[in-house]
Amino acid sequence: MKACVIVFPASNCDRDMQVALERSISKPVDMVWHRESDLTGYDLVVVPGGFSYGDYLRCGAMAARSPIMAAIKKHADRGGLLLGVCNGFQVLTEAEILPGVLMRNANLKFICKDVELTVERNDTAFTSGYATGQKITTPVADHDGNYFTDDETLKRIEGNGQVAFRYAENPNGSINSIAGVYNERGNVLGLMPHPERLVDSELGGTDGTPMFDALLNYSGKVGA
Amino acid sequence: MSETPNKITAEIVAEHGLSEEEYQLVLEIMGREPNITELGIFSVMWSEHCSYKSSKKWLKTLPTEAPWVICGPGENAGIIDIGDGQAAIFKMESHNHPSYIEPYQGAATGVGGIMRDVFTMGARPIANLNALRFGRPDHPKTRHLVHGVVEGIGGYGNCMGVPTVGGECEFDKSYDGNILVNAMTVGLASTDKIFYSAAAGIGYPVVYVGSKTGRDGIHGATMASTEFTEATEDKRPTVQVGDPFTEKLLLEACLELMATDAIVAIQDMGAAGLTSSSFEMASNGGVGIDMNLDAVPQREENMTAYEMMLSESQERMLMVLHPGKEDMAREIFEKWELDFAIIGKLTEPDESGTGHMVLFHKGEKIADLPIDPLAAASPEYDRPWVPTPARETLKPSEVKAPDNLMAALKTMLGGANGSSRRWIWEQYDHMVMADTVQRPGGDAAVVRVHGTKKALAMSSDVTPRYVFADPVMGGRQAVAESWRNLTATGARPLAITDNMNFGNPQRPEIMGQFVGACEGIADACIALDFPVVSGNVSLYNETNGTGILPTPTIGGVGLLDDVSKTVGVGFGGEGQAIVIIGETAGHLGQSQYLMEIIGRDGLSADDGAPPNVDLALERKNGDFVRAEIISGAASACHDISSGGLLVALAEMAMASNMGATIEDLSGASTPIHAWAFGEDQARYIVTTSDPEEMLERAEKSGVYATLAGTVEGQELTIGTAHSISVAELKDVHENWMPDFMSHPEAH
Amino acid sequence: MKATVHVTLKNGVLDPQGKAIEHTLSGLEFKGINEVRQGKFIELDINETDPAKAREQIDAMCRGLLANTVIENYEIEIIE
Amino acid sequence: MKATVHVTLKNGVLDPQGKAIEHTLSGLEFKGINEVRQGKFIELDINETDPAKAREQIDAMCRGLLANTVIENYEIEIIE
Ligand SMILES: Nc1ncnc2c1ncn2[C@@H]1O[C@H](COP(=O)(O)OP(=O)(O)O)[C@@H](O)[C@H]1O
Ligand SMILES: [Mg+2]
Repeated sequence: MKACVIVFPASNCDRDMQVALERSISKPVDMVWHRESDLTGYDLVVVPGGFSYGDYLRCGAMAARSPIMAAIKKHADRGGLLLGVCNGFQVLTEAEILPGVLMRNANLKFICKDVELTVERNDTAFTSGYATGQKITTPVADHDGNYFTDDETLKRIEGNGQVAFRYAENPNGSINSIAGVYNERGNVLGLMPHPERLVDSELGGTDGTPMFDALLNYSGKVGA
Repeated sequence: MSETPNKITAEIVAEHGLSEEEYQLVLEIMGREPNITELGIFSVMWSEHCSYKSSKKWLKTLPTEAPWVICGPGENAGIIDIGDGQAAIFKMESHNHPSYIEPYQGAATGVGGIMRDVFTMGARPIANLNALRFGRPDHPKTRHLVHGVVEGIGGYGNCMGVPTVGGECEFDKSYDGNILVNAMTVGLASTDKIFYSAAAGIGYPVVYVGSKTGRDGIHGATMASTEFTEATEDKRPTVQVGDPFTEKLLLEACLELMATDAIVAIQDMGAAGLTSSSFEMASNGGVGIDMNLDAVPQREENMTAYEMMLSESQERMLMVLHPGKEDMAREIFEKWELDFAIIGKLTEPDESGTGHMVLFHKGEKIADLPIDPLAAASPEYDRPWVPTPARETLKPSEVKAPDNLMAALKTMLGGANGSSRRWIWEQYDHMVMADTVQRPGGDAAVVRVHGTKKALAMSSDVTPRYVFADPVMGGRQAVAESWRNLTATGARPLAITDNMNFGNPQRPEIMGQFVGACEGIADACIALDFPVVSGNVSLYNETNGTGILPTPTIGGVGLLDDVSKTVGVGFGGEGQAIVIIGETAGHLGQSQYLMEIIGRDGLSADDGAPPNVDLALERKNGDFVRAEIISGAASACHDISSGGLLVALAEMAMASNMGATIEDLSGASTPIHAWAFGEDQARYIVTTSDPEEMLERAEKSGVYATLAGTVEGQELTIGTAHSISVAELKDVHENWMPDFMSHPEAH
Repeated sequence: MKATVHVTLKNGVLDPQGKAIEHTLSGLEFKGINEVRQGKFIELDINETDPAKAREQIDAMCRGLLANTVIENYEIEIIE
Repeated sequence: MKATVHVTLKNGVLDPQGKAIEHTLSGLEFKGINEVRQGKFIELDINETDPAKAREQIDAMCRGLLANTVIENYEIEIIE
């Protein structure tokens, strides 16, 4: 398993993600600058949290137009694993790799706290370490985590089983309490909560660990 | 000298905030009449903010040394050694006035400024704290100010990816027209990679990096300057807008460059921007600078020299580089998409030994100022002061008991000043960087030193009503409380930064508060081996002749060698014993009980003296508690401060969702309300599964310790007569602030 | 050449900011407010001097960055 | 009655958003961009039917909530 973390100007959970991945993979995880254009050789690409381009205009909008995005799309198209967390999720929706958009939290405030998530299915590369229906604790830390789609898309993603996680208690107004979604093929996951922040009991929990362990031990077909 | 369009009149001098005597000194130093640019430079360099003219004399009395202090006050931030070749760099700074004018941007740029102070020195910021003081909750502006300030702090800190892990927030009518926003940053550096501001190397390039310069924040001097710009459009706001995105890039670019050996000296552009940064670098290094203002990256057209020198545009830095490193440095800044410009070079001092600041603009030499005389002659006042009259100690019997003890507790925990600050810290990313071991809500935050098992504990404290009643005792108490809060996590307190917020120093009673607080802080720092390594002074915090409560905020930093040993404030576990360390006499003077339940305002002498702070006792009790935590004997710890014993117990109960049964230990001389709510110092509550042994060790150490009860059930019960459910307490405690803030607010 | 772009949320897309403003205004005793929507307003100054070409360019910018056409509409106005 | 409010930053006030947009557009091969400023655009639908009174009301809303007059200007337009 070869993994990398993409770094945009003002990404700020890049190191946290690298640390969490390396903890599971036990080998170095590369940091890839947004001006690069090639991601061949990576099995897992992670777009981390942060405030790429200051979250100006729309969260993730400017990063979604960075040079690296073409390579990220290519990686996803060939079936590579792609994970977007928080700002990374926003980038992937802006790039239309994932459906929907992330709008301002309904209370218009930045929200940083632990929330409970329900794992919707455990037959994907990302969630095989959890049980379907399992409740896990993960922190959210965002200003724009309010997931929204039009009715048609919502019907489609619900019907396809593309919802990955739901909030037990909706903190931000997300439609159907959606906290994370897959693409149709299931090789791309975006979620607002930060699993990389809970991989260390010293920091208050390890509910994020199974995701990274599962990803990095994933032996299914990745890439082509 | 050309470009002196206007004669310097008495009005212009006054508009620049210089007194007649000060202007005479200007004439002496210059040997001629200054032009407007030069006058502007004098005015900002000699402003209270930059020169500390009222406070210098007293700040010098603060203890600043300890074996672990690498750099005390004088640089951008203080530095302490935390072992293994690592240093903690920290400072606190106020942005009070700007935050009142424009709360979001004022607070945001305050956070940006303090972070720059820390990363200028080579440290990566790892935590932010903020100490906030607002007016009374029902003042029409309060809600709007709280909203804006909290959002601004979050907006900047969250984007930077630096966790905001702690602080304070209080409401009092003395801040109605003058809120306090004190921001603190703690950074981490290698001891062999610390950067200072002293310029060196004649001929070496002076480099400007970061954002472009605009006409932001050209303060009171704006009026004078408008005469010289063609711009006659709407009066320019003096508010600066922060750009945390650019600051994040600046941080990364600076740290990347600092990893090389290109930098000789570096200084952020804070207050008085280009002026103070360039003068500081030159005067610390004993050199001069030739500066070409045409090369300064400019955001607006037709900027004058005056405007460029006085602009307070944010997110900018000045550096001196080793010759030959310019291209490499430029590449780094361009990679991060930031401006980079060589704007000058260092020059030799003149025959008299002083360097000169020589400014060129549009091909002409437009200013020439001798640096040392300007810095050395900066005024220092010994302002008249009177000591604050001593108050009598209030006896418990003089203070009415509540009708119902638990109802009083509920009122205190559910009031403006006793309620939870969750509404605030949930708007701050307090976990980013994934090293926050103790989140906000306890005594001190604990943040791991990345990649090690060490951790830093940090806290910000002061009890202004104590300082008002007795500045010396209040000063001591602020330091002692900070020390206690660090101790309560198991950390060894190492050093403090202070932020002295006071009223008008030209009034002797205010100056007396300042002098007294300095004395108290100094006493405590010496007794607790807890020196001052950095700080900031904010004076003239008053409206219509009424000063704020004197508020010397203390930001303390401590070290845990092994973070796994830390404990929190939540009870350690069902069935454990509750032990009170320190003696409870029931001091109610200036207490929260007196304010919230009896309804006093603390301003009159019959509200009593604040609690006595016995520094030797603080040390003895604190050292004992810390040892109990580190040995693993204590499973939880909370210091007892505002609100006293019962409030502290309730906070421990709420933090763990566990109840407790406590023996009623009140007595004839300490009636139950004094026992429950008295604010005697040097006290802690701990839980343990082996109380006998702990009490034995306490006795051996000469520490007063009492077995007070047991963690059990879902209620907090005192003796046989008083009981309340923890859920009920939590409900009022958690809801005050969200309820208060949910009302619609206008500006 | 100066131009402005108005970016507004499409009909049917929830507007948390507009909702919040509406709510706050009502709380501030402004009565009789039926709806508030918030959009973005972007002013551009570009070198292109031909209005038709400028519009074309700006249209490309809108599709490329300024608006998220999944949820937003945009309207271009060439000023001078 | 429908009305719009344009809220823009005062002259000389730094506009980090506009700056970042400008920068990104330039990076996307849109050349010849001199300046981008971003503002807000608020659409209101209120019950008041008298244009003068509506303007008065909205002016109060602007000063009270919609604009931050320390750094922003606002402009009201009554539509119908
Ligand atoms: N403005 C703030 N920002 C972040 N955390 C805060 C703020 N105000 C209070 N807190 C947190 O709330 C908790 C209680 O604060 P306080 O009552 O001042 O503690 P103490 O009495 O122990 O000094 C602390 O953990 C503190 O860090
Ligand atoms: Mg405490």
